[in-house]
Amino acid sequence: MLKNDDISVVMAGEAGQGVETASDIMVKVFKMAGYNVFSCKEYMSRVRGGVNSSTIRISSGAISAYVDKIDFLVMLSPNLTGHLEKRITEETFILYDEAFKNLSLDKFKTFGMPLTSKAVEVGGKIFSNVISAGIIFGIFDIAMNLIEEFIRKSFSDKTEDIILKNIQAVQSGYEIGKYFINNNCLSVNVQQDELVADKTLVSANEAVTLGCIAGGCDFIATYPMSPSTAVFTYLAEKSDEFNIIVEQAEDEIAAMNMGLGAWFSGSRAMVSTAGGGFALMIEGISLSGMIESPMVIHLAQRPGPATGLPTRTEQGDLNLALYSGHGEFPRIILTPGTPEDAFYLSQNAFNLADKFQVPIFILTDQYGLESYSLCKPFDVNKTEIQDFIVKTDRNYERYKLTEDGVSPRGIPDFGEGLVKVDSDEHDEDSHITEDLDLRVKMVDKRLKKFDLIKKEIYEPVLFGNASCKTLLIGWGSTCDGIKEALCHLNNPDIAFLYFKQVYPLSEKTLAYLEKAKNTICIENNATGQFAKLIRHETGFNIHHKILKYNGLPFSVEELVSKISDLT
Amino acid sequence: MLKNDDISVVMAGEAGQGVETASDIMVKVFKMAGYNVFSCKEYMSRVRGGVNSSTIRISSGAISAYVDKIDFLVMLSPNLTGHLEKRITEETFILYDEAFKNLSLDKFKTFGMPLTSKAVEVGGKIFSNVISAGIIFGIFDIAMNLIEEFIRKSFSDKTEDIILKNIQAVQSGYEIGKYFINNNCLSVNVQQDELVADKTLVSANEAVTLGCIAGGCDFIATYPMSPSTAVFTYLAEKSDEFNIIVEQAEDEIAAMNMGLGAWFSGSRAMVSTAGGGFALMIEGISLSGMIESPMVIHLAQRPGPATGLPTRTEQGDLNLALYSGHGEFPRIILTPGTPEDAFYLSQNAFNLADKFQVPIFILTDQYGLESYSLCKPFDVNKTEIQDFIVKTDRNYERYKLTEDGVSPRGIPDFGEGLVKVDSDEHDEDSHITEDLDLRVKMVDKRLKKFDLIKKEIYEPVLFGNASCKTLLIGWGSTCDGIKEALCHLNNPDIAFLYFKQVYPLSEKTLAYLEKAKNTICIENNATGQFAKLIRHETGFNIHHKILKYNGLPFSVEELVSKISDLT
Amino acid sequence: MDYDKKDIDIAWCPGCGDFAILKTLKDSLTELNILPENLVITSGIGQAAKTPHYLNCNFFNGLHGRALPPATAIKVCNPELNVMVVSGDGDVYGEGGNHFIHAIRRNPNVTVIVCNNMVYGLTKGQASPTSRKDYKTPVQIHGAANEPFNPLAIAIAQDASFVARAFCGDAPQTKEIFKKAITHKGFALVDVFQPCVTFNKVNTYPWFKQNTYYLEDFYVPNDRVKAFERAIETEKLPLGVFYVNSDKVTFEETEANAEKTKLNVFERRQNRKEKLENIIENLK
Amino acid sequence: MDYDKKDIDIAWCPGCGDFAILKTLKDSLTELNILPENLVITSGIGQAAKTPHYLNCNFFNGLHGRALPPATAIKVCNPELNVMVVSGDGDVYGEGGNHFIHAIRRNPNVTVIVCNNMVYGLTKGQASPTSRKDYKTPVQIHGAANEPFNPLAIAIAQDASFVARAFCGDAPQTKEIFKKAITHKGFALVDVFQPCVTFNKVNTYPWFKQNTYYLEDFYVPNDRVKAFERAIETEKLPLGVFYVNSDKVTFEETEANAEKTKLNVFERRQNRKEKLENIIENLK
Ligand SMILES: Cc1ncc(C[n+]2csc(CCOP(=O)(O)OP(=O)(O)O)c2C)c(N)n1
Ligand SMILES: Cc1ncc(C[n+]2csc(CCOP(=O)(O)OP(=O)(O)O)c2C)c(N)n1
Ligand code: SF4
Ligand code: SF4
Ligand SMILES: [Mg+2]
Ligand SMILES: [Mg+2]
Repeated sequence: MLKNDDISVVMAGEAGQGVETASDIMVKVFKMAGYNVFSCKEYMSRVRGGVNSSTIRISSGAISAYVDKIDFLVMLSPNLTGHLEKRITEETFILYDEAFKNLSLDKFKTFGMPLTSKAVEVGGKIFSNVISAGIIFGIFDIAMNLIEEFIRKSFSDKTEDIILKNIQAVQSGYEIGKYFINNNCLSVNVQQDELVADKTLVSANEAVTLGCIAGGCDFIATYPMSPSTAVFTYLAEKSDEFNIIVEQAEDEIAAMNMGLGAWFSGSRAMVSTAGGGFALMIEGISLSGMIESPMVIHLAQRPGPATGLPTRTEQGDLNLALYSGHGEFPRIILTPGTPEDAFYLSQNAFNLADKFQVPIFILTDQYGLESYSLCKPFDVNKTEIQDFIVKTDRNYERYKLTEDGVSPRGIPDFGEGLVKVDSDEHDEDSHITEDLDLRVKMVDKRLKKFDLIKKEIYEPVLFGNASCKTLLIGWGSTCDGIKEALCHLNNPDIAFLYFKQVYPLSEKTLAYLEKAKNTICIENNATGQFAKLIRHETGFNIHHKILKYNGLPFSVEELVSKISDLT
Repeated sequence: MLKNDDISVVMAGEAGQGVETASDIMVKVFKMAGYNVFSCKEYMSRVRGGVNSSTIRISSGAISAYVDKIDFLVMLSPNLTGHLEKRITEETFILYDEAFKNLSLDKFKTFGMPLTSKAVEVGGKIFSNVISAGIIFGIFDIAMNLIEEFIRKSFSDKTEDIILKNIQAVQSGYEIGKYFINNNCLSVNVQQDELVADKTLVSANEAVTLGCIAGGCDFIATYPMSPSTAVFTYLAEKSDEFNIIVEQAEDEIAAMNMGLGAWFSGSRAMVSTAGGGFALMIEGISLSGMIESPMVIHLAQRPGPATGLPTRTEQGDLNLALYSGHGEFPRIILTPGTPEDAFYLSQNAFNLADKFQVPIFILTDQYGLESYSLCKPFDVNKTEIQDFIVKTDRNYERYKLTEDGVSPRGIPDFGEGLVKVDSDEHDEDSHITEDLDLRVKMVDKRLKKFDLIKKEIYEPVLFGNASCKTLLIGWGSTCDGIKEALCHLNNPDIAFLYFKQVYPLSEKTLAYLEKAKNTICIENNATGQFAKLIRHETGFNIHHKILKYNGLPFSVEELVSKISDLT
Repeated sequence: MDYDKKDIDIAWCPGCGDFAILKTLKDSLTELNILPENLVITSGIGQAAKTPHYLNCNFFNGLHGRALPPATAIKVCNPELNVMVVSGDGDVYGEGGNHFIHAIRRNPNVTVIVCNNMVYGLTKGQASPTSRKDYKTPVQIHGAANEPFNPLAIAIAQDASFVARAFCGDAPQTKEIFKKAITHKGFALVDVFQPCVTFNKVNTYPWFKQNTYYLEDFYVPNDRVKAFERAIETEKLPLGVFYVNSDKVTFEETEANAEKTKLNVFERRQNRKEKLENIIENLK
Repeated sequence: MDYDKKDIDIAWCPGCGDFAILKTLKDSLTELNILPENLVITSGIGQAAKTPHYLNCNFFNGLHGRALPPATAIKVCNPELNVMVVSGDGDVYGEGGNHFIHAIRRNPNVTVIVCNNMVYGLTKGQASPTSRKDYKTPVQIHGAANEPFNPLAIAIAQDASFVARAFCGDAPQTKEIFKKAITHKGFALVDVFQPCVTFNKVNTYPWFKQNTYYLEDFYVPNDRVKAFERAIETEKLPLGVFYVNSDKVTFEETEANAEKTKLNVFERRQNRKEKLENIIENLK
């Protein structure tokens, strides 16, 4: 494997041992050092104990997807879960704390490291994670001054003592790493990439949050729920700087109804939630449909049903987003699959919601949100906050019947009119009506907006040849994994159609599908919800599905193998 | 029109004027007198005032659907709504209270009647409704002793004074009716039908309730919401007789979670709700999917979104029922279109829920629930309560992996085992697990039940010729209207396929559809949800849709005309 | 523009207590010189919740039980607005119970008028959380069995900043209470006894007259324990202002919101691009 | 069968107060001779809500915030069972707030133990309804701004039949309180102070020690107003049994349920067919 210029490091340990911190340090330092990097994590729903792991890839070429293979496995605790064990091969170098007894991995290449003892030297067991990061840096022969610089910068709010201890920890790991690689006659072969310097290292969590800020979000009410909380927390962190009102609601119902109140009063509001929390917002979604209020919903998917696997990943809530809310009204569902798309789509979500006065979903998932990858810096100047609020006059009526179904939206005390919204069927001035002809007009008005919405669709993006034999189909966070698999397959007959908007579905979809002999829909769920949506909207019956629903993302390897099986 | 042996009487008045009472008296008396009858009502969401109306059909042949035509319109108040006005033709006899001034219906056949003055004679304005019923009885020449008998019976808990006043009211109306018909040289031509005597007159509200009782329901927790409240109220009325625990919950979330607790402890539980209330139960539906708890949901549809038109009818929540709940798990959706189906399907819903340990929907709507029609008496002996609870042993595990996905369901303190359920992903003994292979097994286990469920589907029923050119498709409460339209069309090339179960969809569906040249889906909603479901499940693209979404049911006339247009 | 709306068809039953509440509300607002354009009323669903349709003002007639969350958000997003909630007992205390207790904790400067007819009017007469024990309905066939919800005691338990009870049959006193509640800075609850002439044949105008009395003139509403004691009286139900705590910071004024709410909604988004560019630059 | 479970991996952090609550709970149940087969514990989601997994008993580990509705239903469907709720402060008072206030009104004979760590543990440290003012978190960056939720005062305001507070750091006293709560007939609330060693660095073991004291021996918990007064103390937080009202009829015993709940679930459906035939015959 050391021929390989694409190294995968996995760090595993208990919750509370700082696997995530070490992983964050690693990706950032590798980025600073000019390497292509990617990281993602999988962890249990507990605060201490168990087994969590981060996968960090360092590669000569651009990469941003999860792989099964492990070149270096660093174990901070003696236990591994079944799914982690499965990834170990004869090629894997397992670096473990020599303090462990009875490590049952003897048939593999295991190497004891003085993690605990060195950590205690530095100042306590808690430093094991930083030491481990140091080991990896040593193996990669990263310049020590660069690491020091990074630690000084990122720990700048800590005491000098803590900073020094961390530097010391990295250093002692660093030496172990160098020693290890020399002693085993290994040399890692990853090349730096000059393109890296101009890129940013971001997670979709950050991308969604920054996109929402760029979109003009100035109100968020939410109730915490994995994996949607990070967006909430990040917005809270930035709330003073950007004048964002941040409120933790008593429950998701309150969050949604607060959001609608905020839009009513002129703010741009959002909620961030996961399936179970969103289930409680569904009556409110229907309300947004009826009162034609814009609403932005960040729906971060995790495996269900019910509480399910709170910290793991799945694409299982597409149907829920699609059909949530009693009654009939239009909506938009965006499914960004890369941090860039997450940024620009989240940004524009506020404009679209405001323009069409409909609920709009930013549908993400744990894997996508919590992975770090490199991408072109977001260009704020390419974005714009398009405001659609009108100053009302004395005769203002909120639900004026118009040609295209959109009625100008006023807000209270801005102009001379009164602004009224009503959850009952209503007349143009928002009063309850039982005029059933008017009812029909109002239903038509609301549904008519669908035609407008269709004019501003994010079209699916084709990777590969339009005249391919096999067309892979994916949406959301599977994007980069499928793209990488496509590279590996290196077969001009296979192409990949990536959907960053799944609803309304692009009208070009059918043409793409009909061109291919073989279509394969790849989804991180058990029933193939997008394949069904396609059938529902186009009548086209996708030939094959590749589905995964054990709570983990697809790895590039399994995609390659499963796609090969079907082509 | 008096050639016609199929008379439609409409009584209209303000909320609080007793239109409904009069209508109930009328259908029941006509039934007693041996006539085919049907009634349905439409009313505003208010307790007093406005305009409500009941349509009562009396016919020589069996009928059970709404018609537009009005032969006799009895007006208890001077106002009509637009939708009622539209139904008036030159053929309509409008009988109004001569006390009204400026009745703007002069171009029609209007006839002043001394309603108020006679009512005051009897004992107060409130008797106008009963007098009006009397007028109709007079027109039909119903035997007065029969009417008296009926009043004595149904007012048996009232004082003799009240009974006498009501009889007097009928009588004075009766005379007016006779006088009216003689003076206008009219004779109604409806024949009695000897088959009527053996039939029962029921609403689907009653049918669902009795079905649930027959199904073993012994717990209902619900939060009131039109049009689902009647089932709740009727169950409450019968609760002592049948040992049913009836609780009005603080909200729908509590109702659903109480229901799941009740099943857990061995009861057979249900909830009764409408779209907006059901929206709040969706997290609980997902819970029932995860803990594999049976659950029976009576979902009574009304027009949405949001509060919508609370007292009117629509078939707009099919998608909601279908996709409610985050994550993936099986469910069953029954859509009874007649009181008979409502009874037997509601009854069996409890068995199916218990057998497969899944949520099951009884999807109805305001029109269906509140219409009275004649049908064969429900045969309780054809039904059976099939109980699937097992006595547990010491090693009992709730989620034992079995061949077919169904694990024997124990309840606490019945046997020696412990019964545990868990909303997280769990192992066989219901403990939280992060074993991701087990996760896959558990997902498969839950989804596998789908195959079993498919073996016990209520097949669609074909009316007409299997080799028809045009196939009409309907589900739920449109059934009888479409059937009657089919009779009127009297065209052997048109047949009607009625779905009393829409999910899982019968596997025979496609065969039926493919045989027809022309398929027309008829739905009481704006987007054709069932047509989409069919496409989704079979890939078949229904050719035409007939949709209605003004809050009223289809009338037989409009069905005839719209079907004709499309054939 | 004044508060009266001409030519409207009011959907309430003749004699309903809601008419009196509507009139008193309009009078209070007029006397306080609050402009309709500056007033937002939120409500849920129910008979009482139809109130905002019957006067000239901005309104948000939302979902059943959900009047408080939009009111809270509207107030914090634009503290210049006068924000009120007018809704029913089922709406605020039943379906909306969780928002009720938590809105009190937030203390937005919002006036909450609950038309308490001790019944679910619009859905035709089931028990509400405030229904008295043994109150019979088609659902509660043996009579309501639960301890009635005590909104005043609950509000005082949460140290609500203004807690009062009125009886709509007494317009002058109710108006005084409304005016105090509206001018009070902070969350102000007025639970208003309102006869439902159609479904509640027990708690009628005479019943309320007989079973209520006003807190004494010498009663000073600043002691939480005393207020609690009066709030749990059951023999006769006191009316008036039970409790006022004027020291509380409002939701809009809390440290988390104070600076933001000084800017109007359009100003709040200034200089976003520059600041964002900085953040993005730092991600490199 | 006893309450101990062998060989289990407990997901709590070392030092978490939940361990003490679990142990005390098991001891209380053992001393009261309640059989595991006869006990059902319901819980929601959170760290505390994992408790039922760690002892031998029947359980219903449902949705976040929804521990009380199933508990109420289970108890009324089978009054022979001992039914308890063990869950967290966010679960019962936040997401589940509406059920909390309404379950008290129903008064099922259910014991509710709330592990109150004044924080959302499982979701990593946001404020909970009981978080003290100014408590800083990644979301409440300026500190929690709201009046803390006062579960005892709310319960007393609703005339809950048993209201107590404990501190898990004192096992013997906590056990006594648990035993009283479990043997009490009616809704019994025990709010248990529970240090979260990972996320709550303010309300720690020493903090609770310093800021609590036990109600005096002479304190008699039968006066609602006195109990309220003690429940709203803030300088130091009293521990012990605040209020007991033993006169209340339970939900299972109300007129609406009394007869039914005497029959076991299997007997309740007897003779349905005959009675139904009658009804159907009458519809003819
Ligand atoms: C989610 C939901 N559940 C139930 C309803 C039905 N509903 C409408 S109003 C109402 C109760 C109204 O009672 P209250 O708030 O006391 O108002 P009132 O009519 O007595 O003034 C109910 C249950 C609804 N609209 N939405
Ligand atoms: C509907 C829903 N919303 C949010 C969550 C996420 N969630 C799980 S536990 C929890 C809070 C737990 O706090 P608490 O009840 O105090 O328990 P603790 O962990 O502190 O013991 C939250 C918000 C969820 N599971 N379901
Ligand atoms: S039903 Fe009662 S509350 Fe509703 S309008 Fe009539 S009297 Fe008023
Ligand atoms: S996070 Fe806090 S509450 Fe949760 S287990 Fe750890 S110490 Fe206990
Ligand atoms: Mg009410
Ligand atoms: Mg907690």
